Amino acid sequence: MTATDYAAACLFILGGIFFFAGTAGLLRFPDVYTRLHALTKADNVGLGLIVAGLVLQAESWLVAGKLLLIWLLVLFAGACVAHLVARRALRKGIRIWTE
Amino acid sequence: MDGMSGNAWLPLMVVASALLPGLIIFGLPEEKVRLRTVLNLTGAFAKIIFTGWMLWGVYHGYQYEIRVAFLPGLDLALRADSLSLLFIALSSVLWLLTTVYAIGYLEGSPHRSRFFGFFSLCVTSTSGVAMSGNLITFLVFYELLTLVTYPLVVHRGTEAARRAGQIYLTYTISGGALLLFGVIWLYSITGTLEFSPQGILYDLDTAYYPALIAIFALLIAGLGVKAALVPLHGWLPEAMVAPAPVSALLHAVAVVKAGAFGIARVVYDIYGIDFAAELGVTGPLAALAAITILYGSLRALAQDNLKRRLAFSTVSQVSYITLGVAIVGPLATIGGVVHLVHQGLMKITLFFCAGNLAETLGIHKVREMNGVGRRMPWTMAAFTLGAFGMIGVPPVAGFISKWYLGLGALESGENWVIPVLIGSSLLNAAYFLPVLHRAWFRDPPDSWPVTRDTVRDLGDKETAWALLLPPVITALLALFAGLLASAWFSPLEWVQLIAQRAFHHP
Amino acid sequence: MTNAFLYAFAGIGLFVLGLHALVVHAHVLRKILAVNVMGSGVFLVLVALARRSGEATSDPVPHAMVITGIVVAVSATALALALMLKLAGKSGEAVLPGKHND
Amino acid sequence: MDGIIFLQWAFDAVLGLGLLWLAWRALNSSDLFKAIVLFIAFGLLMALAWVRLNASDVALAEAAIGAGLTGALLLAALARLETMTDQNVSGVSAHPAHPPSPTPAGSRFSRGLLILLLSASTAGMGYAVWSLPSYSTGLSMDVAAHLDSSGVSNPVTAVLLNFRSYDTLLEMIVLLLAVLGVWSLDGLPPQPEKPPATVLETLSRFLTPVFILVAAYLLWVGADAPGGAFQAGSVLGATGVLLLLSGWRPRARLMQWPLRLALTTGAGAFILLGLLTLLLEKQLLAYPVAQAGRMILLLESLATVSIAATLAILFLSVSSGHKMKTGKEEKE
Amino acid sequence: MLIGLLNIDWGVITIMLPLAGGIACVLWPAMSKPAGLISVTGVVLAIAGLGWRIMENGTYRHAVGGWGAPLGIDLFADGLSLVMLIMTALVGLGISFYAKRFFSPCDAVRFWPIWLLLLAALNALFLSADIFNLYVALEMTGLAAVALTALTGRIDALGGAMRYLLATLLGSLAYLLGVVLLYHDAGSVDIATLAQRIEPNAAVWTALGLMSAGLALKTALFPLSFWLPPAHASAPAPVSALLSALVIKASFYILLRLWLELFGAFAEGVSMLLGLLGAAAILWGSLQALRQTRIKLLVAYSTVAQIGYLFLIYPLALVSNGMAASMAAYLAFSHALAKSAMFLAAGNLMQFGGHDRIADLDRAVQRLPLTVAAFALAGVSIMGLPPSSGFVGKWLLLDAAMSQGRWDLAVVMIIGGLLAAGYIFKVLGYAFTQAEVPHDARAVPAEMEWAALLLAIGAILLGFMAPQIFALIHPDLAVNASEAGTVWTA
Repeated sequence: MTATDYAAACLFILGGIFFFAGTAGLLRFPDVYTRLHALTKADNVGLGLIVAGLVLQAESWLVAGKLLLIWLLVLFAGACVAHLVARRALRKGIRIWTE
Repeated sequence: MDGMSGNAWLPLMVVASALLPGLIIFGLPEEKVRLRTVLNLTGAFAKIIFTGWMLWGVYHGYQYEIRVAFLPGLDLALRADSLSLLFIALSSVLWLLTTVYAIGYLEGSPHRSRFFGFFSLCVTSTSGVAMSGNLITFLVFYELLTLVTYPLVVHRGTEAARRAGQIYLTYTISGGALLLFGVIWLYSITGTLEFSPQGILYDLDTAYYPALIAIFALLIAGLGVKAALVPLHGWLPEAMVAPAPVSALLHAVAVVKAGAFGIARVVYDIYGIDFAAELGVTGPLAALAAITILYGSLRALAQDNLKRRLAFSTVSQVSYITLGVAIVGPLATIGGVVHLVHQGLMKITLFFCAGNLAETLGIHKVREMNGVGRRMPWTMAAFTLGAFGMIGVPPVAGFISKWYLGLGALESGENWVIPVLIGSSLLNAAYFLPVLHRAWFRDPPDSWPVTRDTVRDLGDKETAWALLLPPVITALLALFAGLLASAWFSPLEWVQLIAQRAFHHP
Repeated sequence: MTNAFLYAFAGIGLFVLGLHALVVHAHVLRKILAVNVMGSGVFLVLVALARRSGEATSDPVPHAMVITGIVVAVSATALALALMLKLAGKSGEAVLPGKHND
Repeated sequence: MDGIIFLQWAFDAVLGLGLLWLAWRALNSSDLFKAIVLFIAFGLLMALAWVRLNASDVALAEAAIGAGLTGALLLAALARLETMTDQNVSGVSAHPAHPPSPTPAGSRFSRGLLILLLSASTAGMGYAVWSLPSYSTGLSMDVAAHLDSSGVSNPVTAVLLNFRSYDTLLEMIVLLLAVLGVWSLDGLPPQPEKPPATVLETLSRFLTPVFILVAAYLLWVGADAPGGAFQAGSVLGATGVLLLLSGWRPRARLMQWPLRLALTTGAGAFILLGLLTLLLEKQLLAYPVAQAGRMILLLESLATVSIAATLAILFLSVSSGHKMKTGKEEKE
Repeated sequence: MLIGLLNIDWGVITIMLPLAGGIACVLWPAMSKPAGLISVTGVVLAIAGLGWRIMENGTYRHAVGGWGAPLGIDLFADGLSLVMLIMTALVGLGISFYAKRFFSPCDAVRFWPIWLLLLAALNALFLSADIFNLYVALEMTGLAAVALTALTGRIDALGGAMRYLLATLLGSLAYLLGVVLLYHDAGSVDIATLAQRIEPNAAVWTALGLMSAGLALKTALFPLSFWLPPAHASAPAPVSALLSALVIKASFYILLRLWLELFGAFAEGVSMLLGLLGAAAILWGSLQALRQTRIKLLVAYSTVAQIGYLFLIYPLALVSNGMAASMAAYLAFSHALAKSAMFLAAGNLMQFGGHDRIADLDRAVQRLPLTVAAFALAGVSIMGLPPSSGFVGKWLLLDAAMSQGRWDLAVVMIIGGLLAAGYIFKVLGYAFTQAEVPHDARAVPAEMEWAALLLAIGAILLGFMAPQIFALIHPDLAVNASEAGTVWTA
C-alpha cells in the first residue's frame, strides 16, 4: 500500500462522509428546497473528493482528464436540475418552509 | 369378369356432365334464359347417353373405374357396377324431366341461375353417391349432397324457409356426423373401406363383433336420416316448403334414395348380406323399416296439406327398399332394389301433379281439390296412375315390387312381413282414394283459389306444356315398368342381374 | 463464485414480481412498468448464469442478447405508451376496456 | 483476503435485495409519478448490477436506454395522461392497487391463488437455476477462437455486429416498426407547447456538442472496449430528447424525407451490405475478413444515426403527438 | 442457367425482399401500394424457388455470416417450414390484393410498410433454426401485428390492441426465460445442437413449461385466449385475416418445432395436458361462437376453436405415428386459407351493409353472391365437411385418435364439427333470408370479393392435394399404395 493509495483512501473516506451528510440532509430537511440545497452541495463536493482520489490512482493523464470531465458534467447538470426542480416546485405552489 | 379394359373416363364424364353446366350456370346473368335452358338440357341428355353407354358396357362385363389419391391409404374411387348404374339411370332420366318441369315452373321467378346451379350440383353429388367405389367416396358425396340441397330448401328466402332449412340441417348434419364416426371407427378396425361383392368383414375374428354391431347402428343412423327412417324422418315434411321441382326430384328421388342406396351398399358391399345376417343386425333393421312403413302411412292419413301427405307417403315408401334389403334372400333384394326405381317414378309423378295444382289453381289443401279432375284431366290422370301404383294396384310398377317383397319374405321365412305389406297397402288406399274420389266425383267450386295469371293466356289449356308433359311421361313410365316388367330393358330385369351378381358371386 | 446465483435469484424474483403486478393492476401504465421489470429480470438471469462458473473472461453472447433485448423492450414500451395515450384520449381513462381479466 | 470476499458478498446481497425492494415499491406504489421515479432508480441500480457482473457494455446500454430513455418516455406519457384525463391520476384517488373487478371476496381468493401459483413457480425456477450444471462453457470459447477474424477486438461488438449480425438486423427492424406503429397511432391530440426555461436552454446548448463528442467516442471505442452502436445511438438520442425538452423543434422541411432517411439508414445499410456479401461471399452478411473492421464501423455509424433518430422521434411522438405529414390529408 | 437459378439462396431472398420493400415504403410513402404488391408477388416467386430447391436437394441450410451453427445463426427449411412459408405467401398474396382496394389512401400509407415488415418477420421466423433469433422474430411479429390491429383508431380496436400487446409481450418474456434456461443448460441456442445436448433435467423441464406456456399464450390456447376475440374482431378486415390465419400460426409453429426436435421424446404428460386444453378450446370456442350476434366476433371465436384442433396433434400424433409434422402443417394451411377467406368475406359484408350484425344480413346472397359463396366454402372447410381440406385434416386427426383408442378426443372433434355447422349455417341462413328492415347497400369492389372467393376455393382444392403435401414433408414415407398423383386405372 503505497503513499498515494493511503492518500486516495483518505480522500474516498472524506468523500463518503460528504455523501453521508448529503443523504442525512435529504432525509432530515423539512421541505423540497432545503433538500435540494443539501443534495447539490454535499454530493458534489463528495464526488469531487472521490474523483480526486481516483485521479491519484489513474494510470494515465487521459483517464484523469476523463474523470475530471465527469465531475464537471455532474456539477453543471446538478446545478441546472436543482434550479428546474425548484422552479417547478414554486409553480406547483409548494410553500417555502418558514419556522 | 374383368373383360377387356373399358375406358376410365366414362364415370368421370357422367359426373362432369352435371357438374360443368352447373358451374357455368352459376356465372350466367339472370336474363340469359335460353342459354341456361340449352345448357341444362344438353347436360341432361349427355348424362343419359353416357349412362346408356355404361349400361350396355356393364351388361357385357366391362369394368369402369377411376381412382384419385385422396388420403394416405385411401383413394377417391368412382366405379360403375350394376347397382350404381340402376340409380344413375333413374336419376339421369328424372333429372331431364325435372329440368323441363322446373323451367316451366319457375317461369319469371327470380334467382333462377342460382337455382339451376345448385340443382345441377345436387345431381352431380347424387351420381357421385351412386358411383362411389368405397365408403370414403360415398361419405364425401353424401355430405356434399347435404350442402348443395340446403340452398334449394331455403331458395324462397322467407323466414319459414330459413327455419325449415335449420331443421333440415340439424337432422342431416348430425346424421353425417354419426356416419363419419361409424366410418372412421370401421376404418380403424378394417384398414380398408372398399366396396367388395361379399363385404370386407367376414374374415374378422369374433372379438370385433360387438364393435361391428355398434358401427352398423351408427352407419344406419347416419344413412337413416336421409332414408327417413322413423325417428330421423322429421326433416322431410318440413322441407316441403321448398319449390315443387325441389321437392319432386330431391325429396322424392335424389336425397331420400341416396340414404336407401347407402343402406343397400353398407349391407351388401361392406358387411355382406350373409355376415350381416350372421351378426343378427338384419332383423332389427327389417323391424325398423316395417315400423316406418306403417308410421309413415298413418301420419299421411292425417295430413290435409297435399305435399305433406305425399311427404309422409315417401317416408313409408322408401322403407320398402330398406325392408327388401334387410330381408335376407334374392327375391326380397329384387323387390327392395327395384322399388328404388318404381317408387322414384311414381312419387315424382305425384309431386309433379301436386306442383301443377299449386302452380295453376293455387290448390295446396286436399279439401280444395273438389272436381279438379274436370279442370285438369291429364294431370289428375297421371296422379291417379301414380296413386294406384303406390297402393299396389297390379298394372302399375308398385305392385311388382310389393309382389317380390312378399315372395322374398315367404322365401326366407319372414312371414310377419306379409301383414305389414297388406296393412300398408290398405293405409295407402286409405289416404289416396279419398283424394281421387274428391278430384273426380265432386263438382268443382265456383272459383279456384288463384288462377295462374300467366302472361300467355292459358285459355282452355290445362297448364303450360312444360308442367304437363313430365308428369304424364313419368306416369306412363311407371305403367310400362309394371306392364313390361319382364322385357329385357325393364328395371326388373336389371335388378335381377344385380341380385344374381350380389348373391352368386364366384 | 456463487454470488452469480444471487443475481440469478434476484432476476427470477423480478420476473415473478413483474408478473404479479401485470396481472393484479388495472392501470395500463403500471402494466407497462411491470413488463419492463419482468424484462430486466429475465436479462439479469441470463447474464448472471453466464458468470456462475467464475472464469475470468465472461461469455459475450448473453451480453449481446441482453443489449438486443433492451432495445426491443424500449421499442415495445414506446409503442405501448403511444397506444395507452391514444386509448386514454378516446376513452378518457387508461384502463383496458371491457371486463378486466388477465 | 476473505474479508474482501465477504465484502463482495455483502455488497451483492444488498444490491440484489435493493433491486427486489425497489421493484416491489415501484410496482405497488400508490402514486404513478412515484412509481416512475422509483422505476428510474431501479434502472440505475440495474446498471450497477451489470457492472458487478462485469457486463460493462450492458451497463452502458441499461443506463442510457433502460433507465434514461425509458424513464423519459414514461414521464412524458404520464404528463400527457394527466392533461388528457384531467382527473388527478397521481392524487389521492388512485388507491394502492386496483383490486380486480370480481367482488372483493373473490378478489382476495383469486389474489391468494395467484400468489400461491407465483411462489410455486418461483420455487420451481429457483430450483431449476440452482440445479444447472455448475460448469458450462457457453459460447465464450467459440467467440474467443474466432475473435481475431471478426474485425473487432471487443467480443460483445463482435457477437452483435458479426457473429449474430442477423439478430441485430431484425432488431433494427423492430425499432423501425416501433416508429411506424407510433406514427400509425399519430392521431394523439397535440400537447400545448410549454414556454422553454432559459436555464434548460443554456444547459442543452452547452451539452449538445459534448454529447455528440461522447457519442462519437463511444462509437469509435466500441471496436475494442465497451461501447458501440447502441450505446452511442442512445446517447445521441438522449441529446435529441434534451433538445426537444428545451423546446427546440426541427424545421418542418427536415421532418419530411430526411427524417425518413435517417430512420431507415441503419436497417437499409444492413440489407444492402447483406445482399452485397451474399453476391460476393455466397453467405448473407459474411464480411470478408480483411474489410470486416471497416464494414462493421460503417454499419455501426449508420446504425447509431438510425437509433438516435428513432429514439428521439419516439419521445417526440409520445410527448407531444407530432403529426407525420404524408402529403395526404389526415383522416380523423 | 437452370442450375444457376436452382442454387440461388431463395431462403434469404424471401426474408430480404419484404424487408427492402418495407423500407422502400417508408422512404417513398406515395409508392407504398405498388411497392407492397411487387414485394408480395416477389415473395411468392422466391418461395416457389425455395420449394423447388428443397424438392431437388433436400433440406435447405444457410449459415448467416458464414460462421456455422453454434456461434452464428443458421437459416433452415425442411418440409414443415416450407409448407408454412407457402401458406404465408399464398394467404399474404390474397390479403394484399384485398387490401389494395380496402384501405383509404392515408390508411394505406400506414398499412403497407408494417404489413411488409410483418411478412418478413413471418418468413424469418419460419426459416430460423436459432431459438433466440426466434425470440426476436416473435417480437417483431407481435409489434407489427399490434400496430396493424390499432390501425382504425376506434376504442374497441385500441383496447383489443393493448390487451394483445401485453399478452404477446408476456408470452415472449416467458419464452425468453425458457431460452435462457436452455442456453445455460446446453451451452448453445441452435436447435440442432440443443437436440443433441439436452437431457430431461429440472432446467429443461422448467424451460419446457415456460416456453409452452408463453407460446400457448401467443397462440391463444383456450384458457389463455381472452385476448384474441376483441383484437381479431375489432381490427380492419385484412388485418384480422392476417392475425387469425398467419400470426397465431407463427407461435404454434415454434412450439411444434421445439416439441419435434427437443421435447417430444420425454414430455408425455405435458402433451396430454395440451391435448385436453385443445379439446376444451374446441368446445368453449364453438359454444361462444354460437352465442355471438356479430360476424367478426363469431369468426374470431371460431379461431379459438380451430386452434384447439391444432393442439390435438400433441397427444395424438406427436408421440405415436410420427406424422405430426405433416398433419400440423396441413391443418394449419387449411385453417389459414379458410379463416382468411371468412374474415375477408366478413369485411365485404361490413363494407356492404355498414354493419356486421348477423340478423340483418338481408338477402346478402343475391346482392353479394361471391362473398357469401366465399363465406360458405370457407365455412365448409371450417366445419370439416367433405370435399374440403378441413375434412381431410379432421379425418387424419380422427384416424389417429381411433387408432390409439382416444375416444374422448374423437367425440370432442365430432361435436366440434357439429357446433361449427351450427354457427356457420346460422350466418348462411340469414344471408339467404330477407331481413325485416331493408338496408341501403354500398358497392363492394370486385377485387375484394374475388380475393375472398379465391382463398376459399383454395381451402377446398387443398382437400385434393393432401398426398402431395405429405410427400413434401415426409419424402421417405410412401404416402399410399399408388404414387402421389391421380391414378387412372382402366
